Amino acid sequence: MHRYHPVVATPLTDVPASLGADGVRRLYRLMLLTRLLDERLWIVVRQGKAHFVLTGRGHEAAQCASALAVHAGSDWVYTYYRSLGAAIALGFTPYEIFLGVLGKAADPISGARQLPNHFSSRRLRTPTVSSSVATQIPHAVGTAWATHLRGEPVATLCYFGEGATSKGEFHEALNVAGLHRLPVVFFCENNGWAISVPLAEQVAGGSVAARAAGYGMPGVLVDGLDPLAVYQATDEALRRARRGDGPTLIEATCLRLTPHSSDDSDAYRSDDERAALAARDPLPAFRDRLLAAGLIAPDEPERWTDEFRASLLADQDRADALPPPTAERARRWLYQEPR
Amino acid sequence: MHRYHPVVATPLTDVPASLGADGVRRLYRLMLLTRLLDERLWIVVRQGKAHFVLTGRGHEAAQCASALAVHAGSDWVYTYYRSLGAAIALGFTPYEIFLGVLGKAADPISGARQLPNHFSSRRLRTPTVSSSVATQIPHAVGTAWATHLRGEPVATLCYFGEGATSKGEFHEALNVAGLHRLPVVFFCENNGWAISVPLAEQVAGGSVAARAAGYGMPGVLVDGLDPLAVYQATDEALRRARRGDGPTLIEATCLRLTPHSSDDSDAYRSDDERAALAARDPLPAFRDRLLAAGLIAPDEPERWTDEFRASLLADQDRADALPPPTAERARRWLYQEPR
Amino acid sequence: MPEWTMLEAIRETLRAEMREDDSVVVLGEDVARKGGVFGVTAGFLEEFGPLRVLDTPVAEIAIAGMAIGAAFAGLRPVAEFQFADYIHPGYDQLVNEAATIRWRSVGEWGCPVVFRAPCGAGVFGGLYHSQSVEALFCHVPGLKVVLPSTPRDAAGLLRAAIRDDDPVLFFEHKKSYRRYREPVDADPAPIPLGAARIDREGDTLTLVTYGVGVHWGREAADFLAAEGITVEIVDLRTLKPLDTETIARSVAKTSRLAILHEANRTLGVGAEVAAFAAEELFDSLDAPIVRIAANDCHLPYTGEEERGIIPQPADILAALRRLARY
Amino acid sequence: MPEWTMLEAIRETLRAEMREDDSVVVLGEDVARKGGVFGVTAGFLEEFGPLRVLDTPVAEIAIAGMAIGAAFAGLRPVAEFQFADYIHPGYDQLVNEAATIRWRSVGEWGCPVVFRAPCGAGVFGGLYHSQSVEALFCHVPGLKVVLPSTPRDAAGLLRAAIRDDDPVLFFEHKKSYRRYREPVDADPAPIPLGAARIDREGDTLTLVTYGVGVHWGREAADFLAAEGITVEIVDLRTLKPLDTETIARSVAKTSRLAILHEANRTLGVGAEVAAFAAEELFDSLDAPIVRIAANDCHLPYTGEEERGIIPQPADILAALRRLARY
Ligand SMILES: Cc1ncc(C[n+]2csc(CCOP(=O)(O)OP(=O)(O)O)c2C)c(N)n1
Ligand SMILES: Cc1ncc(C[n+]2csc(CCOP(=O)(O)OP(=O)(O)O)c2C)c(N)n1
Ligand SMILES: [Mg+2]
Ligand SMILES: [Mg+2]
Repeated sequence: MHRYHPVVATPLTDVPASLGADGVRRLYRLMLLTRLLDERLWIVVRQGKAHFVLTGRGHEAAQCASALAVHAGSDWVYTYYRSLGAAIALGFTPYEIFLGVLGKAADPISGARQLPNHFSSRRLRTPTVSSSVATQIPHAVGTAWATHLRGEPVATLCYFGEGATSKGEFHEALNVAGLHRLPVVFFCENNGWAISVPLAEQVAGGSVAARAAGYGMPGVLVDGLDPLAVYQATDEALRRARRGDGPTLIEATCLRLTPHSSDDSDAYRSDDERAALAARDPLPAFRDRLLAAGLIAPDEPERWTDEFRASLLADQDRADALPPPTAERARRWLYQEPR
Repeated sequence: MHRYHPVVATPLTDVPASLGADGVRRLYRLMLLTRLLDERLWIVVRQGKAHFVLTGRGHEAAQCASALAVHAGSDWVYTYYRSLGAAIALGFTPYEIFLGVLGKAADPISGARQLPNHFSSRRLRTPTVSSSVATQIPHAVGTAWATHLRGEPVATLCYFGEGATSKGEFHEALNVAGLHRLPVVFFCENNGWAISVPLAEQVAGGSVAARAAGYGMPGVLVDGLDPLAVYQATDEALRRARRGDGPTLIEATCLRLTPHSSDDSDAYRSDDERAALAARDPLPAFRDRLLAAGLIAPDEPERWTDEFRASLLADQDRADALPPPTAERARRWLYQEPR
Repeated sequence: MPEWTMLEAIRETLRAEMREDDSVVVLGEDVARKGGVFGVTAGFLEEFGPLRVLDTPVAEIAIAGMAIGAAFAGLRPVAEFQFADYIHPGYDQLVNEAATIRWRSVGEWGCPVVFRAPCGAGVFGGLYHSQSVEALFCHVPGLKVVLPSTPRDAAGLLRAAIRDDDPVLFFEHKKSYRRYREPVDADPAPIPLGAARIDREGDTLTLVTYGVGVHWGREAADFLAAEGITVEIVDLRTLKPLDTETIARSVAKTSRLAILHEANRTLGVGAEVAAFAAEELFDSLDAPIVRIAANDCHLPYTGEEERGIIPQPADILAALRRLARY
Repeated sequence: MPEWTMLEAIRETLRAEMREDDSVVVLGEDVARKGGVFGVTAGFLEEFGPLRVLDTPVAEIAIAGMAIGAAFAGLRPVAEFQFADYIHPGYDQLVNEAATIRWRSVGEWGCPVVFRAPCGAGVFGGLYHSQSVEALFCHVPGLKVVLPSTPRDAAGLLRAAIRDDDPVLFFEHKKSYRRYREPVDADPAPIPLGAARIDREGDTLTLVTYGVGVHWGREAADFLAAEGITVEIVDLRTLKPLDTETIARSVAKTSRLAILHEANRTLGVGAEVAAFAAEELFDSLDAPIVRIAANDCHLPYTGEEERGIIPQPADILAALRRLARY
């Protein structure tokens, strides 16, 4: 029986070899870009230019770092609606995301049919996901079955929140993955809340990672605010999967620094609670570690911020100039179309 | 975190006080009656007098002993289609069971609407169960919620097979029970097979009881061929539940000594496998223990067998004389009827 | 009499039932702390406590299954699916369990549960916050299906649903929640399930509809009145059982039948209404039956594309005019 | 040409597809070691190995969901639900996932999965081994629904379903499995999904039906022929999309329409056929449409009580006679 084990924070002197100093800088830049995009998207909604947004503020470390461990385009990835940082790290562009948020026909993800940020890309082997919580978990296991059957040395990474672990889908899928030692990594972003329901009323026993033992697979608890620890845990799990050593369940503790979505009041959390979360924001923490270690120059964070802000505004404008879908398009692709 | 712990076989010198020597004799008689009824039902099908039967041969120890720990009529019990022994121990009569198997209108369980042995009795607080595997597990949790809410000192006992643990229902239900420490005992009869699928392809990790830890509740592994160990484990768990100390998951290892049902060929198991199971039959083993301990007299097993056989034949004949339901009855009780 | 929106009428009726009867309880995702995503149960946690207002995990099988099990033990649960789109994971508990309990126990057990779910489109919700799923339950014996259109009806129907001894699916169109206020009896008489209501009288044609369709129908009828076409609107209110008598009476008068709903056309509730009429009212019909319904498609995030699927005012007018002039 | 029962035709066609195309795989409960509870996949484990013929745990969400995920990765899974009655736990994966994948990804992803399930009554199976659930999927855009009645059709339709790029629900009536043998091409031409078949020609009336209803219809037609009533039987074969053209052509000829199915009447497939006819064929109809279907009820263990629900030969004859003489 496997016991779950926590991953200890990685000191910066010990940067994972497969990441390297350049990788660490890249990781920070991805997190920063994600954060700035996230903030921009909420502004867009507040300005009435979009109906809805849901982002991963406070999840950037967990999302960007884990996605960097993916062999993008070779490994398979199932995201969920909160996976903005993973998407950016995998290779979705802010421009593409604006197209969805602004409801443009040219949105390559869903043609603005889905709510924003329901990622999908054939090129990135990121199959389309729905809003129905946890439905992608059995999909991931099916994909892992397919690649295993064909003997391909690739892994499938599947993201979801801790609320999703309460669903039957989670259980049925992990059981099959455990039974057949399928090459899949389950990555739970535990932000302590499923809309208004806190962890204590969501996960009996209190630990997602501990559930792994019951499925005969390793469970890993990792500090989802520490990008390097997340990278290491995910990298190891993906390697295990790729070399045929079976599935892993990773639980990364994150913060939800925004309301659940732009439709949510967040009234069930107090200002004090929110302030306490903000104080633990993974972004400045990582920046300061990198500055202290001399991995980024003192002026870089601000310079990058300005650059990203400018490019995001340009992306937004470029996207905004495009037309929405037409009523005539509505029934296209209900079924396969003649090719 | 709770670890699951195996219950060790109870020596006969150490009969559980709440059972007592009389209780032990009664337990054996219930197991014997169940077995003889079981055998009779298969004959009835073979003779073409009934269409279908599914029984619990090899589960008698687990079923009768656990059900004896129930405060029948006060505790709530959810059975499943294999629960013949539990039903007999709770107070269903062979006559009632013949009425269902023979498809008689007077069948008090379902008016012969359900397949046989889908137990239901308001008097015995045994709600009707369906054939859809595991659906009763969330029901049991809902019932425990209701009794908890009303502050009643009663427990809910819920039976199911190890195949049922693969269903989302199992997971969603245990999670809620663990979260709210509801007064419910989950009793899994692990006979190693779900129709043709063996445990090794059903339960990742190999242990049902070990899953309990993930839900923050005690998991108990008990030898389901040892009636006294089963009684003790169930009695303890029900007492915990009744006094408000939360849920328990019990896994009792059983044998499936018959095909899955009268519709199953059992061709996926070899004669050798079947012979090995038959050699572990809990019934003669318990009889011999009781004889050795002097708790039953040498002539009693045979005498009881003859008595039961005779009464079962009489029950069968009495049931067989009654009419089937009529076509006119078909749509009654689809909805509440005027009272 | 208070003036309530439909949302308020539902909230206050539910609250009144919980005050009156201890066995009425509420469970679902975010129903307690948050008071539901639409605020239907706002304030309930404070008044009735966390055991009678249960925030569940994200687990629709458990929501439906626990409600059923609690009903076995004598409660009258009102279970909420956060959106009708998320009822599907609980489908087995509704179809194989709730619907069959009384019948399979020859009347010994029942399932007095109300399963509530906000439904319907027009809110930029995409394909998982827009669905109309009511027809998926009307084929299933043992269930009842309700979908009110007005604050008053919502109050009376919810009261009846909670007091009903059988499982009732109670759908609430999100676009009806705050459409308007009207005076509602704070102690409303239960409206019998299975009774349609003539929303307005007319002679030219019968428009059978429900939910948001009633409001669309009213707008169309206002328009057509000026053209001398008077539309009799039948608000079904209950979709199962269907009030075929009221439909028959209206068609006997008008000889023309149109059916309108937001849900998809194919095997939508309109199919059953049309089939009933084609069987039983054939001789009264002077014109082909007309179904006005969604164009058999999922629903998108953008309003532009959604208009290609859901019946638009102009479509409704054109269809009704054609029917009137047939 | 081999003579096959419908069960054999399904088995051999599935086997042939697996031989021809490595990406065709099978998963479900008891499909490997046992070869399925009806033996549809008997011998497959030995031929194709445990990875292409996967015995799953008792887990319908996983069965449906894994099939979808495997299809994302390029397989063409044939997923088995052991009985149609046990499809409901997987309903969300079918309705919210399989049905929406192509549309929600504007064509980038597809879901080429066949979901097989034995269905139907008459086998003393009680309410959980008797259901006809096909109508519950016909309201859902993005799905296709097939229900063959003959060995030959089963072969050609299954082949088309496996080769189809979209999700197909493929129901197999248990009472058709071994009803009779007929010569079946071992390399059958795919039968296009959405094409009905005139099972027999007639002039008096059109009987639209499918599955076991075709056999009931044939018996009734034989009987009525002696009375000078000739019945044109339209075997729908595919229930979604519906072949309305074939229906229209037949009704244009006969002017009388009856619909027959074992499934429950209310919002059964017959409702859609009737509604279509009442809208589009109104002027050709000389008589009310007649639906012959189950009496909106669950199905019991005993044959006696079942007869009170499912259309009996006498009921069918009486209804068709009435229609012929209207
Ligand atoms: C099946 C289903 N039920 C309910 C919902 C409504 N809903 C959307 S997000 C959410 C909470 C999910 O929480 P979690 O999995 O922790 O993810 P987080 O949003 O916190 O990242 C709920 C209940 C849904 N989308 N799908
Ligand atoms: C939801 C559902 N899926 C499939 C079936 C078919 N089925 C009946 S019994 C069974 C195996 C159950 O095995 P287990 O839970 O171990 O119980 P056992 O029969 O071994 O006591 C299956 C798959 C069913 N009844 N319900
Ligand atoms: Mg969360
Ligand atoms: Mg078993």
